[in-house]
Amino acid sequence: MDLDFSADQRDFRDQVRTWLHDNKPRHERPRAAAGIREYDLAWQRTQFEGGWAGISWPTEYGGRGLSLIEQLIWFEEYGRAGLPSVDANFVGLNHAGPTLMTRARDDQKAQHLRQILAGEVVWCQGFSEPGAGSDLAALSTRAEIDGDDLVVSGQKIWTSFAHVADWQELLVRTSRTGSKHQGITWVICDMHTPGIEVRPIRTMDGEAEFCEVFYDDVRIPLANVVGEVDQGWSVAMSTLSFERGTAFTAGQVRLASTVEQLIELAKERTGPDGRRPAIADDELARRLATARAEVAALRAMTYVGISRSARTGTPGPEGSIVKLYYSEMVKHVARLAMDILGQDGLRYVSRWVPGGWSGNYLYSYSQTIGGGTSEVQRNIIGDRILGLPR
Amino acid sequence: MDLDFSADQRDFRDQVRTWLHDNKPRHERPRAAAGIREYDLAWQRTQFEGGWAGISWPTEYGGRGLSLIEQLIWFEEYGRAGLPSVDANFVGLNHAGPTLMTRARDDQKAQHLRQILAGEVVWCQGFSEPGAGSDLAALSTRAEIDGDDLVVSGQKIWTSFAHVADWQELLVRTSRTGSKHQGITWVICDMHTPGIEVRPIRTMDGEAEFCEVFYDDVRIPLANVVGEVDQGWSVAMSTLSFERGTAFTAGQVRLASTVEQLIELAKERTGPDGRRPAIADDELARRLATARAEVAALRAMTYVGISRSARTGTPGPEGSIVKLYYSEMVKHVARLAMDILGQDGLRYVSRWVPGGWSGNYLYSYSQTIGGGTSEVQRNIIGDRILGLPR
Amino acid sequence: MDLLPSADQLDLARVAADFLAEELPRDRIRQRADESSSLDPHAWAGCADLGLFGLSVPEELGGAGCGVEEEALLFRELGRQVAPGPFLSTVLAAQLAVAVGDGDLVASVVAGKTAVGLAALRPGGTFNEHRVRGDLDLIDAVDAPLVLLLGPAGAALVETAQLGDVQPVPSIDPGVRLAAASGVDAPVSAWLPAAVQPLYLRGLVLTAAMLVGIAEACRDASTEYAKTREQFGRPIGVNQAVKHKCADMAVQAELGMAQVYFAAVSVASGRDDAELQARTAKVVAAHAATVNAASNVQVHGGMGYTWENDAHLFVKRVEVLENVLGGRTEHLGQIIALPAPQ
Amino acid sequence: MDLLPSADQLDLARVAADFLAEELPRDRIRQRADESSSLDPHAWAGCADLGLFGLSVPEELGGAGCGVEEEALLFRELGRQVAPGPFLSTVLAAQLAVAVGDGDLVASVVAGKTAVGLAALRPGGTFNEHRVRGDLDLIDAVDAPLVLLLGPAGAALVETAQLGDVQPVPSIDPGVRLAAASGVDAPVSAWLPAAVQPLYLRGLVLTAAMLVGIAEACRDASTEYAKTREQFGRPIGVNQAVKHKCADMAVQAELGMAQVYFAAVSVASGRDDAELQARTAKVVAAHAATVNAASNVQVHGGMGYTWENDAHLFVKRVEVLENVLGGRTEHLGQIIALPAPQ
Repeated sequence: MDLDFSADQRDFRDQVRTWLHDNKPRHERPRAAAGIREYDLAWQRTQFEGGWAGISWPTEYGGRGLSLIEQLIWFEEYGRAGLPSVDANFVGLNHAGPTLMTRARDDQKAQHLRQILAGEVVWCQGFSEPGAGSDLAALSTRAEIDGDDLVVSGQKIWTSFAHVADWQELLVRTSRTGSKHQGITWVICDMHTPGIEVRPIRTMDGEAEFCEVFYDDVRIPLANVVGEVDQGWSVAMSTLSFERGTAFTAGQVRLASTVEQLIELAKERTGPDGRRPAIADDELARRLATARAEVAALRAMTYVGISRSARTGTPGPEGSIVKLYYSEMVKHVARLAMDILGQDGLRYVSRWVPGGWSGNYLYSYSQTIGGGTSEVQRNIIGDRILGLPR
Repeated sequence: MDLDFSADQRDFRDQVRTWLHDNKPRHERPRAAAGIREYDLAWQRTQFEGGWAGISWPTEYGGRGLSLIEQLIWFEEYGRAGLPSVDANFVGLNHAGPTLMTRARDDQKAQHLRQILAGEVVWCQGFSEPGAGSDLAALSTRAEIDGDDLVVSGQKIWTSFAHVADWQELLVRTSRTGSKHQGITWVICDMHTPGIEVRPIRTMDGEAEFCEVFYDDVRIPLANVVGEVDQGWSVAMSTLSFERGTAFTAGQVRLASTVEQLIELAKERTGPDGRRPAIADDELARRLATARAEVAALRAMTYVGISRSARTGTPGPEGSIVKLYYSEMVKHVARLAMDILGQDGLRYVSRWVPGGWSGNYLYSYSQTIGGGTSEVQRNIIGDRILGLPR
Repeated sequence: MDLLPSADQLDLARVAADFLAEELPRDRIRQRADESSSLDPHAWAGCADLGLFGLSVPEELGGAGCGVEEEALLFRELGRQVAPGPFLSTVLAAQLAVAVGDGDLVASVVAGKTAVGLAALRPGGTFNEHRVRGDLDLIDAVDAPLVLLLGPAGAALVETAQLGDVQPVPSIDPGVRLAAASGVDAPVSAWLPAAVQPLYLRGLVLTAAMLVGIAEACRDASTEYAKTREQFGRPIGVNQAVKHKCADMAVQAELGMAQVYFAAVSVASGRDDAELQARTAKVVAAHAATVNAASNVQVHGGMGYTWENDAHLFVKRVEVLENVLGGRTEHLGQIIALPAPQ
Repeated sequence: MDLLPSADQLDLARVAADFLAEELPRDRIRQRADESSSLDPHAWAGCADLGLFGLSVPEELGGAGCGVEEEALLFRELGRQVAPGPFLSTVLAAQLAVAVGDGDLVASVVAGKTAVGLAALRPGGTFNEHRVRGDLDLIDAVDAPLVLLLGPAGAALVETAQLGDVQPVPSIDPGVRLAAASGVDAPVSAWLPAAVQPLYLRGLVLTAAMLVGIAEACRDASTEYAKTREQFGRPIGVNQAVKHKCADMAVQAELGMAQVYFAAVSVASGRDDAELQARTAKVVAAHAATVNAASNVQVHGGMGYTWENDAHLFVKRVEVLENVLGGRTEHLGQIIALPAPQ
C-alpha cells in the first residue's frame, strides 16, 4: 500500500502541469460537430507536437512508452486543468487505438496509430444497432465477401461524431451459421466510402451528439479486417474493458471538480428556506458532504484499479464496478445540483457553458445507458467477478 | 370518489370505539407463546361474546355479516385503540377461515368456523418448507393414501404458533405426476396427532416466534381434505391474496401511530448536533415528514383497495402493491428510529415494551421476507398486474 | 366510503383523454417547440368546446358544475399527455372569478378566449390583496392577459401588462414557456382570500394529479416497451431488472393516485386535515413522477434518451411541476408542522 | 504508487484470517452470548501468541513494528469474522502507551494480559488531559482494567475502577457487551494529544476496516448462497433480483476497501488531507456495511432472519461500529467543513 509517486513521477507531474498551463487551448470550444472536430484535432496535434500524446502508448507508434502511473498522472492533471473531455478523439485514443495495438497487422498499425495520436484523424465506433443494444452480438449489419472486398449493408446507431469521422471501427455479420457470437467481423471502415449515409440523432438535451449510420453496398477492402473474418467478437471483447478502465480517470477528476463547484454554489445561493445559504440546510450539506466523500472513494477505487492493472498488465472486469459507480454518481450529483437550484433549475442552460447545471442534468441521463447500461454492468459484475450462475 | 361514511357506519364506528374502550384487555400481554395463546384466545372470546368477532363474516358462521367498510372501520378503531395485532388468531381469522368459507364442505365449515371466531382454537399454517420458500409449489412433504387416511411425512418451516396451535392448514404432496402445481392437497391437520414434532426457531431478535414442524407417519383422515385430493394448489391460491388485502389495515393504522410516536420522540430527544432537539435537524425532520406523508398515502391506498374489493367482491393482485409498500415502509420507519436514537440504539429493548425501537428494528427485517418476499411481490405485480412476460 | 371514481366520473375522464390524445398528442410539443407560445390555439378552442375550462364552474355561469374531484381526473389526463398550455392557472383563475363575482372573466375563460398564466415570486417578493412586489418567474404567460399568483394566504390576479418588462427565459421543458419580470410593483386586479376558498390547496391537488398522470404514463410506456422490445431473443420484460422496475413504477403510480383521490375529496369536503392531505398529495405524487420518469428513460435505454421518444417530455414536465406551488422541502416543512392527519 | 497490499501484507492478513476462522469462528458469539464478557480468554491468548496486539508496536518493545496499513488489514479480518472482544480499544491503547512511554502497559497488552475497553461520552460529557466528567457508555469494558476515550483533541486512558458504579446494559449485538457509568468524575491516567499522534484518525481507519470486512463477508455469504440455494429448479443467483443485489454489494465492498487503503496510507504518511480521508473511510465503509448487511439478510430469505444464520451478526455489529467514534452525521459535518481533498 503506497501512495507515493517516485521522484521521476513527481517530476513528470510537474512537467505535465506546466506544459498544460502553457499550452492549453485558450479560445472557446465550438458547439457544432464540425467545429468540435477541428478544435479537438488541433488540441490533439498540439499535444502530439509537444510530446504529450499517448503517455502509455509504445514509442514505436509515437507514444511516450510510459506506465499506467504516468497515464494516471496525465489524466489527473488534465482534469485538474479544467480541460475538455477528449470527445472527438475518444474512440481513436481509448478504443480503436488499443484494439489495433493488440490485434492488428503491422501494416494496419503503421497506417493508423500514429495518425490517431497526431490528431490527423477522427475515429468513430460502429457497434450498436437498433436491434442490438445490450445484446451486441445480435448485430445484423451484413457483409458479403465479393472479390477483395466486403460489401456492407445495414444500420448502426449511437455513433458519436460519425458525421465528422474519417474512420470507423465497424462490426459486421459475415456469417449466420453457428452461435450469434460467431460470424462477426471487426473491420476498419473509411467513412468517406460511397454508400454511407449519416443522420444525426437529436437527444434529450436538444444536442445531436449521436448519429445513425446507414450502409448501402459499402465496399470495404478485405485488407481492412482486423483479426480473422468471422472472428471479430473476440477482437471487440479484447478491448471493451479498456473503455471501463482508466478512461474514467479524467472524468472522475472532472466529477470531483464539479462537486467542489457545487459546494461553492451552495455557499452562495439562498437555500430552500429562503433565508439561509443552501449549505446551511442540514440535508443539502450532508448530500454535498456525501458527494465529496464518494468522489474521494471513487478516486481511491481508480487507484486500486490502476494498481491492479499494473500488476496484471491488463484491465480486468473490475472496470465495470468503476463504470457503474461513476455513472450512477454523475446522475446523483446532477440531481443534487437541481435540488440546490430549485425553481432556477427550470431555466435551460447548456452544459457547455458555465452554470449549465440544467443541461448537465439532462445529459446525465445518458451516463447509465451509454457504454453499457448499469443493468449490463451489474450482469458483468455478477457473472464475471462473482461467478454467479447465468 | 367519496370519503363519507353513512350514518349507520358512523354509528357503527362510535359503537366500536366505545366497546373497545370499555372491553380492551387491561393487563400486560405475556411474551411466552403459551401465555400469548391464552391471552389472544381470551381477547378473541371477549370480542365474540360482545358480538364483535368476524365483522364481515357471514352470520351463519357467527360473524356480523357486514361489509368490508365496517371491517375497515373495525380495523381502524382497533389500531387506534393501540390494541395488539391478532397474532395467535391471525391464520384462523385471515387465512384458514376465509379458505374454508370459500372452498370447504358444509360439515367442515360447521366444525371449524365458529370455533375460530369464538376464540376456542388456534390455527397455524403449514405451507413453506426448507426447500420450498418462494417456490411454494416445490413442496415435498408427502402424503400417501392409506385406507381412510392420509399418512404424512416431511417437514414444514416458518410456522408461527405451531407449538400452541390446535389446527393447521397443511399443504402436502399427494402425487408426483404432472407439473409441480398438480398433486398438492390442502388438508386440515389436527396438531395433536401423534407423529408431529414442533421445534421453535430462534430469530434475529432473539425471540422464537416461528417453528419447524416435523411429520413422521402422521395420520390425517381423508375427510379433512378441503377441495379434492391433488387439487390443493387452487385452494391455496384462492385465498393467498386475502393475506395481502385488508389484513394490513390494522398494521397500517399501527404504523401511522408509530410514526406519530417517532415525531414525539424527535421533539424530546437531543439531535445529532448534541444541542438542538432531533426534530430541528432538517434531514431528520424531512424524513419524519416523509414518513407521515407516506403513511397517509398508504391509508389512501388501503381505502382504494377496499373500494375496489367492494366493487369486485374479492381482493385482487393489487394487494401485492400494498404488501410491498407496507413492508418496505415498516423497515424504513424502523431504521429512522435507530437514526434518531443514535448511540442509544445499541441498547437492546424488546419490541414488546414501550420504547422498544431497537427490538423493532431487528424485527423489521422479517417484514420484507415473510408472507412472500418483496422480490416475489414484484414478480406478482409485474406478471399479474402489468402482464409482463415471464 | 368509496374512494374510486364513479362511472360518470370515469366517463368524463375518458372523453377528455380521447380528446387530448387526438388534439394534443405529445408529438405536438416537439412540433411547436420553437413557437413563442406553448398554447396551441386550435386545441385550446377545442378544449373550450368540450367544456374543460368550465368543468367546475357553476351551471348558471355556463359551466358543468362539477368539483375538485372531476378536475383532478381531468388534470391527471393532462399530465398523462404532458399537455402544453396554461391549463392549471386558467382553470384556477375561473374559480377565482366565480368566487369574486367577475362574470365576464368567467365567461371569457370558459369560452377559451382568455388564458391565464402562472406567476411565482422569487425570494424576497411579496403579494397581498393590494399589490405584488418583487421579481417574478412567469410560466406560460405569453399572450395571457392575466397571471395568477397562489399562496397559502390567498390568490391574486394581476394584469400582465402591469408587470413591466417581461423577458423570455430558455425553458428546460419544450412544452412550457418561461419568462422573468424584474422589479415588479403592480396592482392586484382580483383577490380571493384562502379563508373564503383555499385555491392554493386546490392547485396543489391539480398539480399532484398531473404528476400522477405522468407517473402512470411512464409506467405504461415502460411496460409496453418491456413487452415488445426484444434483446437476447426475448422481450426485455422477462428480466427482473426491467420487470421489478416496472413493478416499482406501478407501486408509485398507485400510491400517488390513491393520495390524489383522498386529497381531492378532502379539499372538496373541507376536511380538517385538507391542507395536510393536499401537501402530502403533492409530495407523494412528485416523488412517484420523478422516480417513474427516470426509470422510464432507463428502461427505454438509448431510445429513451432521444428527442423523438416521449421519455424526456415526462422528465422535464416533472421538473416544472415539482417546482410549481412549492417544492418538496417547503411542503415537508409544513407537513411536519401541521397536526397529525385526522 | 501501488495502493494494493504487498505480498507480505497479504500473507500477514491471511495468517490472521486463518487463525480467526479457527479460534474465533462466528458461532462462538452464539455460544458465548450469555457470558458476562465478550472476550474469549483462550482466543485472546492465542491472538497474543500470534502477535496481533503488538502488530504495530516497535520491535524494541516486543512488537512487530508494522504500521496503520497492516493494522487495517488485520481489522478487516476481525470485521469479517465479527470477532468479539475489545480489539480496537486494546490495540489503540498499546499505541498510546508506546507514545507516552509506558513500557509496562505496552508489554502487558502485547502479552494479552491487559485488555482495554472503549468508552464514549454521552451528550454533555467532556474529557481532557486531566479528567473525564459526565455519563459514559462503555463497550466491552467487562474485566478491562482500563478504558480508552478517543476524541479529535486527544486520547485518554482511565482506570475502570475510577468510574464508580458501572451498570451492564442489554446489547443489541450478542458479540459486544455494553455498560453505563453515570456521573463520572475520574482522573485521566494517560493522555496522548492528537498533535503528537492522531489516534482518533487511526481509530477511524481501523473501524472503517472492520466495516469493510463485514461488507465483504456479506457479499461473499450472499454470493455463496445465491450459487447453491435452489428455487424454481435453479440457483437463485440466476435471478437479477439476487444477482444485481450481489453486484451492488461487490461495488460497495470494493469502494469501501479502496478508501480504507487510501485512508490508511494517508494517516500513516501524515498527508495534509488525512482527516478528510479517514472520516470519508468511516462514512463510506459504514454505508457499504449497512447496505450489504441488510441485503445479505434479504438474499438469505427466511434463513437470514434466524439466530443460527450469521446474517444478523453482521447487521448488529454494523450498528455498533456505525456509532463508534462518531456516526454518519458527525463525520459528514466535518467532511463538508474541511478543505477539499488534496
